[in-house]
Amino acid sequence: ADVTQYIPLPTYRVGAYASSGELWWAGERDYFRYINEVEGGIDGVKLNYEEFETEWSPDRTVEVYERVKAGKDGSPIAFFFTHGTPATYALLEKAAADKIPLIDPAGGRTESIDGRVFPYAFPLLFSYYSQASTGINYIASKVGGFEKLKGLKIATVYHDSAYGRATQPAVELLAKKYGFENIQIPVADPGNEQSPQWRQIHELKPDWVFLRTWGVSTVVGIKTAARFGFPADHIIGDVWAGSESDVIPAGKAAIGYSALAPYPGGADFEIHKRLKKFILDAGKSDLRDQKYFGAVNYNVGLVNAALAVEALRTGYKKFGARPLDGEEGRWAFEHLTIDENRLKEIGFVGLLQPIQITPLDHEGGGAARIQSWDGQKWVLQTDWIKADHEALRPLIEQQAAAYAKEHGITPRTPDTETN
Amino acid sequence: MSEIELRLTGGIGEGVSTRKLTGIAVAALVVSLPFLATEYWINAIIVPFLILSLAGVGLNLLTGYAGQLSLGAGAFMMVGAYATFAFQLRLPELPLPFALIASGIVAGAVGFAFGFPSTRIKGFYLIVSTLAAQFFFEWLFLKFPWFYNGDPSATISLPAGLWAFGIDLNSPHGRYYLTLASVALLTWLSYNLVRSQTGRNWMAIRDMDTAAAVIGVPILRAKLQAFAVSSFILGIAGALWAFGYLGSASVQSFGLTRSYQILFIIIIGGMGTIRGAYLGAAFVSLLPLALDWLFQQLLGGHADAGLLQNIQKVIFGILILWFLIKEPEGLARLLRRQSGNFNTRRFPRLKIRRQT
Amino acid sequence: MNMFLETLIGGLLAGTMYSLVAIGFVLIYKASGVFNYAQGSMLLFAALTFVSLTDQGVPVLVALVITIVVLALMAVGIERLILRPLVNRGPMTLFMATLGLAYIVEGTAQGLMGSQVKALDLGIEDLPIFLGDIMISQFDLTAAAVALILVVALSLLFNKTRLGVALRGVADDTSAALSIGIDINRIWQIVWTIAGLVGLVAGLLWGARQGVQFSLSLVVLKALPVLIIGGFTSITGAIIGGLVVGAAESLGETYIGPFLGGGITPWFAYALALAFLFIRPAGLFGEQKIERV
Amino acid sequence: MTTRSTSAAPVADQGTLLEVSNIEVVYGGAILAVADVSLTIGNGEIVALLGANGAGKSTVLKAISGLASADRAKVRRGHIRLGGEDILGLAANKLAARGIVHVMEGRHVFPHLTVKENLLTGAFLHRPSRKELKRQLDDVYAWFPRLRDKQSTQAGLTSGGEQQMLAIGRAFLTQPRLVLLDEPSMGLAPRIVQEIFEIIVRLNREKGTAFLLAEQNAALSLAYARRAYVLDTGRVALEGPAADLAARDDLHRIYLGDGP
Amino acid sequence: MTTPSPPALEVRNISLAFKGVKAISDLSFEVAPREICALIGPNGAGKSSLLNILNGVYVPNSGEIIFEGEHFHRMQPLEAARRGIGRGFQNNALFSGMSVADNVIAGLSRHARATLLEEALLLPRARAETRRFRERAHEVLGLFNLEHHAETIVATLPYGVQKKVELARAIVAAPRLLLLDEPLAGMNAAEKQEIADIIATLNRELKLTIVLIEHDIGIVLKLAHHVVVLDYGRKLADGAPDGIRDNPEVIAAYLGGDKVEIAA
Ligand SMILES: Nc1ncnc2c1ncn2[C@@H]1O[C@H](COP(=O)(O)OP(=O)(O)OP(=O)(O)O)[C@@H](O)[C@H]1O
Ligand SMILES: Nc1ncnc2c1ncn2[C@@H]1O[C@H](COP(=O)(O)OP(=O)(O)OP(=O)(O)O)[C@@H](O)[C@H]1O
Ligand SMILES: [Mg+2]
Ligand SMILES: [Mg+2]
Repeated sequence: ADVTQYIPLPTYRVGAYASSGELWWAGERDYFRYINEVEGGIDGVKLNYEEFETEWSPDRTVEVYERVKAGKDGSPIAFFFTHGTPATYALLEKAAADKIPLIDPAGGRTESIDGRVFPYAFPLLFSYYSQASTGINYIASKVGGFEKLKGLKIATVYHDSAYGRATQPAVELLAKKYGFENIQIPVADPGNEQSPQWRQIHELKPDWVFLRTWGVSTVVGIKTAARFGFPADHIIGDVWAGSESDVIPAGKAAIGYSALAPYPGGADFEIHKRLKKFILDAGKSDLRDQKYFGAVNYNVGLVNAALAVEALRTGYKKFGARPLDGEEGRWAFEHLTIDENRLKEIGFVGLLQPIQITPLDHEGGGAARIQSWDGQKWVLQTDWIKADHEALRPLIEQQAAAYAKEHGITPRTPDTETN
Repeated sequence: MSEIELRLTGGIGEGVSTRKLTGIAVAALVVSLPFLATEYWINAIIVPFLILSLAGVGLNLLTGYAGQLSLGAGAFMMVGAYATFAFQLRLPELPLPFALIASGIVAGAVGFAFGFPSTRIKGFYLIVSTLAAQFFFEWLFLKFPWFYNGDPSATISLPAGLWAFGIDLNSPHGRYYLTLASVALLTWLSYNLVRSQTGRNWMAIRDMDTAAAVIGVPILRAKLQAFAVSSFILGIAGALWAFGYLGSASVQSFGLTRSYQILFIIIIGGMGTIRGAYLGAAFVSLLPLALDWLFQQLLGGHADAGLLQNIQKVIFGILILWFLIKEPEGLARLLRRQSGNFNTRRFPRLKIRRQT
Repeated sequence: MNMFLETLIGGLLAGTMYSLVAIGFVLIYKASGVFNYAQGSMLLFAALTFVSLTDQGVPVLVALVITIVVLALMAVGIERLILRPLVNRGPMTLFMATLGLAYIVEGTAQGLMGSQVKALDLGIEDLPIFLGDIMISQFDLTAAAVALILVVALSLLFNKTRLGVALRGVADDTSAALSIGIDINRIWQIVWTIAGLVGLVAGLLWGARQGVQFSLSLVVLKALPVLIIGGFTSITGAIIGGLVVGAAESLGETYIGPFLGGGITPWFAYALALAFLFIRPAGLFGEQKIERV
Repeated sequence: MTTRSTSAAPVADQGTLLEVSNIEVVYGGAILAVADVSLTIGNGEIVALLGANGAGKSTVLKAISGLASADRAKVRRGHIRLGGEDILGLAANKLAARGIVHVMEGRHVFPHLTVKENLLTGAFLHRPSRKELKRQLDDVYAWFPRLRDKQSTQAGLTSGGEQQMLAIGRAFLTQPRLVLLDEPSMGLAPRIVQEIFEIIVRLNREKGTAFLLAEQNAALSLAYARRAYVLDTGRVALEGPAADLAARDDLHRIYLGDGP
Repeated sequence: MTTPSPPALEVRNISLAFKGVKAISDLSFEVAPREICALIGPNGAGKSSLLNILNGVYVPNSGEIIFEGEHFHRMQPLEAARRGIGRGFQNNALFSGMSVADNVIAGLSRHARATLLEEALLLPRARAETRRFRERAHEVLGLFNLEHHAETIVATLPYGVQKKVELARAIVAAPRLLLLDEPLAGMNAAEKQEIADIIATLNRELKLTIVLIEHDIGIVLKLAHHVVVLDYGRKLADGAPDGIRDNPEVIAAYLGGDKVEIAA
């Protein structure tokens, strides 16, 4: 039989978040299938992925974690995708004790970027602080430089939840640094009626709005903005407010709306050509409706899958082509590097930013492109815009240190660790 | 004059000794369980099952016994969890068991307060009070950083983990015994209560409150007691759910779906029975797993996963309906019937005879 | 002052959107005494059916007819498979049954029609119109008009027709209704069909606002305080409750919210409902529970 | 004890209206309430059903009217025929349309409807014209003037006796062929009880309506009925002409515990 | 059995209206200690309403109640129970989901002293109380020959038995005034006699004052010491049983003119 690496996937194909989940796991599975069937696995190791429905409930993700953490069919698990910030939080300590890395790209716990305190947590790719910072950087570029930020009013309309508030410390810091006025306006879940919020916007007249909602609250937000005459092209949506399902239902109101895109939309990237040929046209895709091929959420799945595959590849180089366990998985992720060359090889140029993860930096990227909606599709506006890591790093370290103190953790000193 | 004679058919009181034996066997099994079950079973199934059962017992006191419909079970669990967090964080000297009790008391006080409207509002209208609690606490514990100690994700987890009197309870076994002890103790207390005068007062109010008032049942006090005791238990269940099972929690762990789940447990298990809470909890914790397993076995990974999930959901719905239709008084009653001794037989009935 | 008026009017109009959802709920409660948790799922199902059809290129009218037929079939199914076997059971059991029903409807809807968000354009231009300085949403205005029409029509049905009297009787005592020849099965089928249609109307209006997708089923949470304030049994109550909740939410979020950190809408409506109930324990227009000894 | 049996001699035409043969009724799949009951009711006949508390009278009536299923009871054995046609398993409302109406024990008025609306629900069955409807209502008000006074009160708030009158009036409005009356005299003032029995006799004479009366008050119902059945713990223990049964004092002693 | 001592209960100028419709108008009468007072009258005369006023379920629009020398403008249900006013209901108002014994013990609520904590922890006082209550309940059930039904859920009992349970519940707490609303309805003659005997015994042995409503005039006249006749909320007659049957007004309003004997 094949040598296999077991990859459990907590998913949410039903329930309130199904519309993103369905595409997301189609992308992820299509890529894994591509690796298995076209590339013959990773160095010959096949991926054995299995889904577990959680409806995005952290409790059920915990349950799945318990179920799979010992591995399956002789393969341990090298990492655990939580696919949800609350789930990451719920598992943080368990996973550290079990020595299983938690992978939560473009989410997770921001200060776990500091791998000295959080060896087993990876808020890969694009942490919440980077999201805030990239948004501000983009606004700066639009207004003609950072100096021009001074005196601007930037309002954040956010989903009133931990997710929605996760950027607040970063925005506050940047507001101080650049001198813009920081307005925060909460929208209570589910956010299907936002007149009071946008009437407030109407009164306060901010120059830009950073939209950090999710699900219906994005659609309703964009529509209500239009109703109150706030221009869509001065709204910047966050990662999770930037998929097709966020704008299509908003109709015309969404034209000109832009969003941060660590996972750009579109089916013209190299990898899509390969998938089209080997998976879609071969009738093996997990997509029910091919019109969603290249949708933002589908691409989320592709990118996340690619990150996992590249990390495993890194690990196999060091430990040999055999299933990795959690500790080896951590090593693999902590030494994951995907440079331009590698991007070209795997067909992800433009879709995935160059990544370099180290024990000190579990994020590894921290950039996004900006895409805007033209009424039919997302159009990419920029190349990768990087977050202001120098500004953010002290805040992150400070919070990580506080966590370490509270939990009695002595931070590792990875420099002296033998690899 | 006339003499009334009773004729009883069908045995009552048979099998007492077998019941005792079964009891002992079950107790032995429960205590030694950690050494029989895998870690996965303990962590992911048994511990949450026990906690859900406890929550079911708590809600059953209020809804099943006292007849006050509540959709706020999640809220009271939430209060318990956040209170435990606050005690452990700010009063680290207070040992965990006492912190749990204190949190239960806090939750009980909150339940007491939100129970006040029940003195005027009845039936389905009463859900407004418990729903208000539900949404209010979701908002409160998210809004004010004090409650989650300023953690950026607004989640809570015990700073020092689970320790009681110097014993480390963080291992699966530790958590199992902590949960088991709390659940068993509180179940015992509840059992005593429902068989006491207070329990009778609750049931009287449930069955007919005007009549209850007239025969001297202190309605106001009994209702508020029901709210307080129920919330006390729910509060402890919430704390266990957060720290004994999940490890960390946020308001989402105690959202409206949790409230529905607990209500569902007592209805499917049997309103107004302590046993029912356990059966209902077993049903809701095991059924999704069973369906999951079944589908994996039947179809491997070959069918459209999204479709399968939806089918599962439909099946779950159908099973709920099937149970409700089949046995209105819940699993507790169904099982009793299956276990014989309850088949077609005449109820004790009267026959009147006249002496000559 | 303008800000205040605008907030108030905006709130009132938004409130009628809640009423739309509440009306379907009242219908069912009034005729079968069932606290129908599945109203939200039915709303989703109705809207999703319609939108999926139009997405396939089915002409709007045909799609509408098909949707109505589907809803009627669903009502018959619900009556046969759920209400009939559960006749004379307690309100709690029925409530739970609707929870099961919600699972079935949601699973079916999404299983058949997918969970992707579908856009719905009703052709109602949503640009604000101005009344002096006060901005009013055209969309909400339309919704309010629709709600008003529904309320009038259904109130007439309940209070002026034989069917209406029979319906109310059925909710009071099913055995008695049966004993004097009221065909409760047919009545339930009719009522659930009407409730489905009301759900369709609400689903379309809400769907146009936020896209047709799962979270459409969550709008019931908005309808609950409306029902509680208006009373479970009153159609008129549903609309007035909606106005009260809409206005209060809007004013509350604008004028009280900032002192509490904002985002208070989810519980504010419930707190308000609680206050109302203290004054009138069966809602503003609801029937008092009758208990004689 | 004086009884009057003169008025209780309505001429029944030949032919059987209802035939119940060997039914067994079980509640909730577990409680056997009626073990073996057979009885017949002729066209236009008044039949009394007697028996001690818990003998199964109400259950038999529910089995006939189809309302048993609403109480989670099931007829497990036997047949019930109306005019020769098997009606077992037919829904209660269908049976009402065929002329069987059941006045249940415990009144069962619609509490939230007004007294008048309650009566209307009964009258709707045959879709009468507006004028006809008014005439029928007036009939009922003539029988029970108390109800006219209470027309617009919610039925749930009226007194016990008023509710009983209402339930009976509502049932009569369905223009039944066979009325199943469960303890009609319960809670009524003696004068009203008399009146109700007078009405029964009148309807029986004028319209040929048949009645099955389940009554605790044996003397009373035997006085008005033509034939009677006595139930004991779910079985028919005795049957015969009412007058004969009334004359037998062992009947009272053994099954009803009536005073001599 | 009229005694010179002050009345146990006095109803003075009581009026009650629902939404302007008079149910009771300016009603006054007295009940002597230890007597059985029967309230009779046509349906809707206001009999049940009067009992409801006496134990606080309804609030009269005017008038007062004097119970054992104390004046009340309105009663509270709990207060009435505390003062020893027991009650049986017209439509059975039993706690249908509870066993017979539990129903009866619930009637002892106002004598319960153990606290919640004592009950939960099964402390001695709670245990003793439970035992005492149970004994007391069985004693009373014995009186009605109901011991064997003690553990049956009342909802499954025939109507007649339920009536007895209700009576047992009403007297378990040893009330001083017992209000009974049609305790004999729905029973056959033998059972009626049996209950009537029990009521008479209670009255005699326990020196209970009883106000009862009953339509079976035969029994009423045998049982009661004093009869009050109501019609349309007004007092039609008030006096010893002997005069009542022949009172033309009572015959016209209530008994009916026909010579037919209803009761056995
Ligand atoms: N809903 C029910 N559920 C369970 N058992 C029932 C139910 N209704 C009646 N029974 C049982 O069925 C038997 C027959 O009852 P039924 O009511 O038919 O007697 P009945 O002759 O009408 O008595 P009564 O004179 O008291 O009205 C009784 O033993 C009773 O306990
Ligand atoms: N809560 C109430 N609301 C409105 N009307 C009421 C209420 N209670 C009683 N009534 C009315 O008051 C009158 C007296 O009712 P009550 O129940 O006291 O009569 P009763 O003498 O007990 O009659 P019965 O012998 O039929 O039981 C009735 O006409 C009834 O409709
Ligand atoms: Mg009966
Ligand atoms: Mg009365």
